[in-house]
Amino acid sequence: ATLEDVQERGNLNCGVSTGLPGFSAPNSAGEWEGFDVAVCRAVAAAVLGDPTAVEFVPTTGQTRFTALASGEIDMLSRNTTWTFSRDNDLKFEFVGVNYYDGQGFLVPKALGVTSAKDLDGATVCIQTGTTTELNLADFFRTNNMDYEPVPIETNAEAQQQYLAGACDVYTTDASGLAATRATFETPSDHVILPEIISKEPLGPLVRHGDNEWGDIARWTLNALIAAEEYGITSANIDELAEGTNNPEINRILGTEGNLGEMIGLDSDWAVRAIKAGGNYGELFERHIGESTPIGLARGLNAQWTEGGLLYSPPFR
Amino acid sequence: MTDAAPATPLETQREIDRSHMTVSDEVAIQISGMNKWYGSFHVLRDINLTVYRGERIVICGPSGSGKSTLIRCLNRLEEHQQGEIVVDGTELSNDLKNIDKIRSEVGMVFQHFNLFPHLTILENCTLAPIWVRKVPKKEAEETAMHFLEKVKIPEQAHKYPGQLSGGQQQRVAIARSLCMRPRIMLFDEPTSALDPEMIAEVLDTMIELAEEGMTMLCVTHEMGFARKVANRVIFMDQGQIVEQNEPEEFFNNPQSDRTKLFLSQILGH
Amino acid sequence: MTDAAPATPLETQREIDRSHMTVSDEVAIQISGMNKWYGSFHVLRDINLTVYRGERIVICGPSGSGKSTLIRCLNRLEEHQQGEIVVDGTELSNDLKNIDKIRSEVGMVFQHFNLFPHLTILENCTLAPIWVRKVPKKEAEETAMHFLEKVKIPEQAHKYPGQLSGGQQQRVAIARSLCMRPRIMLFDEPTSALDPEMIAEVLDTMIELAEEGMTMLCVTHEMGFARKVANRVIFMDQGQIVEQNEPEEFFNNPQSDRTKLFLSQILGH
Amino acid sequence: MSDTHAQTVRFVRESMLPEQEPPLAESGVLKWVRENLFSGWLNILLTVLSLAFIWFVLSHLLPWFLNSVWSAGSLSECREIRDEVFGPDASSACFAVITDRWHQLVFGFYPPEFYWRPIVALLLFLAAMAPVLFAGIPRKALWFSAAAPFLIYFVLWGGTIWGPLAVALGFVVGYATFVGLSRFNALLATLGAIVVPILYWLFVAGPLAGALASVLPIGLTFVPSDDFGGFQLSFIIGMAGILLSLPLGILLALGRQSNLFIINKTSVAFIEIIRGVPLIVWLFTASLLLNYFLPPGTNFDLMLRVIIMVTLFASAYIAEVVRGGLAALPKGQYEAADALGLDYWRSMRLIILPQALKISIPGIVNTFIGLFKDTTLVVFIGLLDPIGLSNAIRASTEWNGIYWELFVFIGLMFFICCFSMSRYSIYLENKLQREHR
Amino acid sequence: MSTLSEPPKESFRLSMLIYDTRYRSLTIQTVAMILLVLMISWLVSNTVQNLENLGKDFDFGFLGQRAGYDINQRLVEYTSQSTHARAALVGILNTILVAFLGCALATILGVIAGVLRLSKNWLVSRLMAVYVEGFRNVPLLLWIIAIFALMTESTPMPRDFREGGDASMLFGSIAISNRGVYVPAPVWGEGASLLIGVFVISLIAIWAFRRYAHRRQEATGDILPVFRVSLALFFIPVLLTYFAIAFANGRTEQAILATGGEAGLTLTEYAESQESLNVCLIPGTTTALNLEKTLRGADVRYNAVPFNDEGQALEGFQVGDCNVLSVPATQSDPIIAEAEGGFAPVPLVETIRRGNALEFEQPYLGGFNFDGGIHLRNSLIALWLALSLYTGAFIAEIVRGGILSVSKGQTEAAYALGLRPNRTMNLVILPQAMRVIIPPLISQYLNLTKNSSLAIAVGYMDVRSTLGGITINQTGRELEGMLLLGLFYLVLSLLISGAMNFYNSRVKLKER
Ligand SMILES: Nc1ncnc2c1ncn2[C@@H]1O[C@H](COP(=O)(O)OP(=O)(O)OP(=O)(O)O)[C@@H](O)[C@H]1O
Ligand SMILES: Nc1ncnc2c1ncn2[C@@H]1O[C@H](COP(=O)(O)OP(=O)(O)OP(=O)(O)O)[C@@H](O)[C@H]1O
Ligand SMILES: NC(=O)CC[C@H](N)C(=O)O
Ligand SMILES: [Mg+2]
Ligand SMILES: [Mg+2]
Repeated sequence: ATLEDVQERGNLNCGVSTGLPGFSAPNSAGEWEGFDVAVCRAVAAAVLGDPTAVEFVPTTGQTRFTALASGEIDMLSRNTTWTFSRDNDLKFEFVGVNYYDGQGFLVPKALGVTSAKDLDGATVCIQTGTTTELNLADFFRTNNMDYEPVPIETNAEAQQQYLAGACDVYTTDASGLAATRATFETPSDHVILPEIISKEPLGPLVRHGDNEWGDIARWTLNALIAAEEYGITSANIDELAEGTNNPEINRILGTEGNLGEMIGLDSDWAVRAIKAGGNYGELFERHIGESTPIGLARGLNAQWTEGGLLYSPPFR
Repeated sequence: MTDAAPATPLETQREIDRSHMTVSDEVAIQISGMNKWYGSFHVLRDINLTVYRGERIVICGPSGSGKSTLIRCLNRLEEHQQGEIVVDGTELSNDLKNIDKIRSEVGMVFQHFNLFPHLTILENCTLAPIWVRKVPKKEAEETAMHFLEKVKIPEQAHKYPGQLSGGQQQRVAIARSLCMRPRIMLFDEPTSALDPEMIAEVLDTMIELAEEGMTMLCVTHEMGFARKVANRVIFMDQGQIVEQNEPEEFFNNPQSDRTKLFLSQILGH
Repeated sequence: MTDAAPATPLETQREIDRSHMTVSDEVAIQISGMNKWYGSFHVLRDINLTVYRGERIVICGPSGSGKSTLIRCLNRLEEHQQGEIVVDGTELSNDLKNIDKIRSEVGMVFQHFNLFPHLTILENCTLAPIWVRKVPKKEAEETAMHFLEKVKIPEQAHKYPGQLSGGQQQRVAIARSLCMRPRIMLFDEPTSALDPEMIAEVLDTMIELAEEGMTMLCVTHEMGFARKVANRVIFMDQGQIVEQNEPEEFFNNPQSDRTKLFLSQILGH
Repeated sequence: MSDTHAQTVRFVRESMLPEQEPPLAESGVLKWVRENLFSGWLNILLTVLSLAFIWFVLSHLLPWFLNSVWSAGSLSECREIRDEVFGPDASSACFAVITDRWHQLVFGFYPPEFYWRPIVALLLFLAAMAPVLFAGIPRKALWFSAAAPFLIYFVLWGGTIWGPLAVALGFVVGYATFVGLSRFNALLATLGAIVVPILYWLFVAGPLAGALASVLPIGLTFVPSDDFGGFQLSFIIGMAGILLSLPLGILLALGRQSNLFIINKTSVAFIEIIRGVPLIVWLFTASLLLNYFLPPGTNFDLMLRVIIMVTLFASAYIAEVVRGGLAALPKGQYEAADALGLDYWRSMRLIILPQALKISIPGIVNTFIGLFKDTTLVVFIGLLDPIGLSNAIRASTEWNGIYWELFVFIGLMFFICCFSMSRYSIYLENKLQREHR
Repeated sequence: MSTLSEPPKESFRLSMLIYDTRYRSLTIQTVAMILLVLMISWLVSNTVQNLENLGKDFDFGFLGQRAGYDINQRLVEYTSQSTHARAALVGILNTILVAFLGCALATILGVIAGVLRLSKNWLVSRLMAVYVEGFRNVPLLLWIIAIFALMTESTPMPRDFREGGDASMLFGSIAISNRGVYVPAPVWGEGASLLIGVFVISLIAIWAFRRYAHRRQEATGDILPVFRVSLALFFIPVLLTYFAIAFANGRTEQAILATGGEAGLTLTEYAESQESLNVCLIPGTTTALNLEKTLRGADVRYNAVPFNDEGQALEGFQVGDCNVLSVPATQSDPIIAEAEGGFAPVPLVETIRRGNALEFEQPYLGGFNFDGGIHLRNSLIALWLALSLYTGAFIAEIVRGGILSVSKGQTEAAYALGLRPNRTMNLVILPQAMRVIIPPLISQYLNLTKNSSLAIAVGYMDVRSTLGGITINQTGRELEGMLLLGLFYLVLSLLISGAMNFYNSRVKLKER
């Protein structure tokens, strides 16, 4: 089983994007960081006790699924959309959603385009092997418009092609667009069109068939979300882990009950996971939130208590 | 090319010492009813030949008559299809053990020497004793030096074949065979790739061997050599043994017309 | 290599028929004050030579003396820098038309034959007549067969050069030149790449040509040939013509010391 | 001989003429220029065109090169410096990216305190190839070549030394089996030499290494594969490919020469299939499919899988090169070996292969050059070779937008390596030709 | 001579399996076979086991499913509704296209560079040496990326071609932009079949003339100027026909009919008077081409309503599908005359040319991009150029080697026979050099074909990107997909090397 393999190996093989600012990118010291990366680190911390015990495998839109299916990676945390066929035909298990997203279009302001409906005949940069590629085909076909796809392997290349003017439009998940735009020299020269043409719930996934492992990933993610809900932060976690009078918090942090045991880990697995980078909110703020150059608003990704969609099942 | 006997310097050589050149009753090679085909080409036809230990046989005949093939059958470089060859009491069959045994007892010297160019002369000579006979290296080298002295080129031992003249190379080839201490030596036109001068060197060596009583089968057109050394000359044509006789008789009084014609050609220069 | 005249089989050949070998007054080649340099190396120095129609000139001299260069200047395979060469009334200059004209009237036979390996013997012989002389193919083939018969290998006409022996190849090369019906033939050591047997074949062919009165310049060290056929022998050294004379005189009574030395060497075998 | 021409002047030169200088037009610079650049209108045209082309290229490239900035922390800093020094519109290269990141381009993310390890590995590799590449070195050194892969592995990855030792021991076991059994029978020995080590590796090697490591922990700091990158990665993959594919390639070549139907056809099929499909497809196979073919649960890292694939790939090419060498040997060598009573493996090892390999060296070097260049393809399966690293560097905010400087640097490095190797192989070829004359 | 007694007939012993040369090879092969089968079954059983663990099966059914993605360059009909098999076919054709183009250009470059490298011109030969060594010693991938980058970074965007932009089209009809090169597309008009017929006939005539020339040379020895006559035959009849047809039908200009307006309006005025301009036309004809050109020239916005033939177009015009139509004068007068009811077409001031037998559709700036013409995408061009330049460098060495392999003696012998330099080249040097050149040349073709899979670096949609990329990714059928992909390349390679072996055995020099 994957859990044993990981524990025996002593590190977690985690598939991430080849480079999407804020989500996953190596810094100048060669360390991977970002919002998706943080999920991997949390899982590693929960399973192995060491958030750095992760081997990051950069994958492209095209290689990610085979990497996961072939066992090269233990989990994939790479802004991947949860779809029916990926779940059932490709035989993967999405363990949750860490970012609710939708597909958008990025265009230069100079083009004077204000709506995606004006894009008839445009040249569109698109990452191959993604849902966005399929959505794009459907969008233009149903709106009876023509376009010229420029298939591209990675976000970095897409950015370069887009900036060089080899395509008029760049389309991918709106979060990806925002992240990409943030690194431009003059982000204000580019706009993200108002239309969001699809639902893109992005989340980590594992292979079908190993439910224990899937559960660990799922509940690690849930622990991060729940931690935010209950106000557990990396700052106060040590204090809270001493015990509180909120039984839910206690169960999460392992001071009460034996949830850890139930998923085959020890009792303070969630403490480690949360400590690795903080709770969901902290991660969001640090990597992609409004204070970062990427500047994404919480929007749909706010807690359900704040009108968002984040809703962790109860730890009970 | 250089089959003109008078051109070789044998005439001027010292008298041959025939004292050791005795022929025993023991059979060294026994070929009976042997036939061989290349595809559908019948290259050797009904060969019967008995060679006694100590015999020195010269085989001659026109080009393509199967001389080389016959010689090569004797150590199984070629396979025969019919009949039987017994070398030194061992029958040549498909049995690998027998083949190995015979090969290590039959030495062969090729027209083109076939020395191993990447090994020194000494290594050429010690290779087979070390790996086949499993002789200790030191001993093998001593033997090798012994035979190199015999062929009169001990000073070349540490050179590579490429640095030697043709005649010297052929003498090394002979020494290499001798190092396996074979009981029978086969020579396939050992001198025909050489200049006249070098021919003399090699023939001298062969004569010495003959004097020591080695069983020898030699394909050659050096009639001087045949006259001096052989105790039987075999004439082949079209894959058959046409005539065999003692050298004097053979040269002076050939029986078959074919032989007469052949002799007239090669002695006619 | 085979400059040992006695070794060639010319001795035993039939008497040479010199009846046709007349020399006319007409000038075939006129070289005056010719100099040639390779870079700054002065290979040919002040060459003056007149060849009359029907003359058979043998050029000899030590290696590197410029014999080949001289011959090759005559059909402009090499360019000369000073002096004047008139072949068959046409001066050799940079004028392409003159060069073409001269080349189609001067045949050349090379030491290494230089047959075209991708063409059959017949095609080798008809190539130039068809493309240069614009002879109909059929006629060209007839001529070719005629000359192939003359050099005694008509049966090889449909083989490829690679399938022929050296002597046969050289004879094809001669036939190929003859097919252009040249008025002058140049031979550059045509036999020195051959075995003694094959040399005989080729020399026979050349002698036949000479008997028919062809103007020939031949670089060769076959002194037998020179004696029998040539009516002038030219000796070159260091790019200069050192001595020229009738063969008998030349061999028996050389004037210059240089010549004496050279003759003593090549006849000394 | 009455027909001798009347005018035939007997001529004797009494004194030899001195050598003269050639006429003026025939020497010196003038002649060179005339002959090499301006002979004939076509030549003049070509010269003019070439000059125009060279001028065009240089006029674009030279300012860029000459105005280059060598030290800056980011592209924008570079631009500032350019604006200051050369003026805002000057075309200027920003080689500061190289000075800033060269260690990444060369060593990837390998820990800087261990940079000596890849260097030692390279030296080990060179030492191991020496007996193969230089004919002059004693054949005994080949033993070192055989040991080198394990040493190199140990130096590069670190960890306990017992792992590679235990694996290496497998070959010793195989050889021992071969020697032991060949007293009984050569065929049995060959078979044993194949089967026993496999059993050993499957069942004994792992526990053995573990046990030894716990008893005697000798080793270097372990460096995981994903720290490997840059030219170091290209070199490792290329070197491993060549070093490991040599024995396999030789076996395949022998198989292809063999007249045993099944062995021959298997070798041919293997070689043709490998050579018929692009390397990139094989690399994808390595990264996507190799795990399908291995027992469930096996998982070893991508780099190792790539090395395996590249080794198989290179072995097919090496096999063809070696086959050429084998075919070039005269038949007499085989016959002489037979006549001396050497068996197949001995005649191959002692007589045929030493000679055939020597002839094949230029081909092997060329294969290596090709392989080395092809290592850049691993970028497509997510390994960080120089090109992959250049992408990563461009993805960082400091160097976003830089382009040509990285390409120029990478291209130049490859050029230097490949060009010198190809010169060596040409030198070898010429030498071989001279020797074979 | 003494005879030996017959040795006892050997019966079969087990040890003969090993020691008897007859059985030994059988034994070895059986053992090898067993090992091989064991190995293969081990691999297969692992695969089966792994697939089972993943809950996958081995099934090619995915090829029939809807692909769902678009491909920009398609040589056959394909939409996102087509199947994965179709997408694979599109990819295969793209691979073959770039391989073919690459081989052609690489050969040209290689031959030129190889010959020039032997040039006596020092400068040129040095320059070629730099080219050859530069490309041979730097990875192909780097060249592909660099050339692609050069094309996207240093060529103008389509919008730079607009007025005020700083780019302009080459010869007014070729646009080199960072999205690719747009070249005029041929459009066959009336009389095209005649033109093509004439062209075919002149090809036949060239062939016949060459035969005749050959015969005549054999018979009389005369050498006819084959090259010049062929050249003339190739161009002159076609050009004559072209102008003749142009004279016959291109001269007549035809009216533009419009409904709902008054006679005597210009296009612009008419357009202003109408809500929208709907134009009936038959796409792919020169008439439509010229009509659109006129419309664009007048700077009016219009919608094109496509029809299949003139009858339908007329009908559509009559029922009001469109309000503008252009037909030949012979038809337009009756239409106007026979118009009845509310249908009242009038001719506008402008007229259009009906067009020549062959016209070229120029690329023009549309909304975002160029429209019309043929679009050669950057990905194709970059891949094509890089493959050709890289392989060309290798071919140059092969060509140089081939020519050098023909000894100087051959040239000298030919000269000595009086052959001119160009004939010497054709009759003596080239035939020999070709034998040396062709085998390695074909293996270079093979390499180029395989290297075309580097299309991945520039996003060219070859078979690796469609079948081996997106399809695998969307369906998760990596085993099946890679297998098909490998098989495709293998078959292609075997075909090419089969051709090579065939050629080799044909032209081998005969030797003793
Ligand atoms: N491997 C072979 N396959 C087919 N035919 C062969 C083979 N080897 C030799 N032959 C033919 O067998 C015949 C006998 O050849 P062999 O070499 O024994 O002749 P030989 O008497 O040694 O002639 P030579 O004096 O020329 O060496 C020749 O006609 C030859 O063409
Ligand atoms: N292409 C060349 N460039 C420079 N020097 C040359 C060239 N060809 C020949 N030589 C030199 O010119 C001299 C005369 O050469 P040539 O071939 O004419 O001599 P030869 O008399 O024919 O000698 P041999 O008997 O060896 O053929 C020699 O010293 C030779 O080295
Ligand atoms: N752009 C991407 O790399 C991901 C796109 C999209 N979310 C997908 O899963 O297919
Ligand atoms: Mg023979
Ligand atoms: Mg000469």
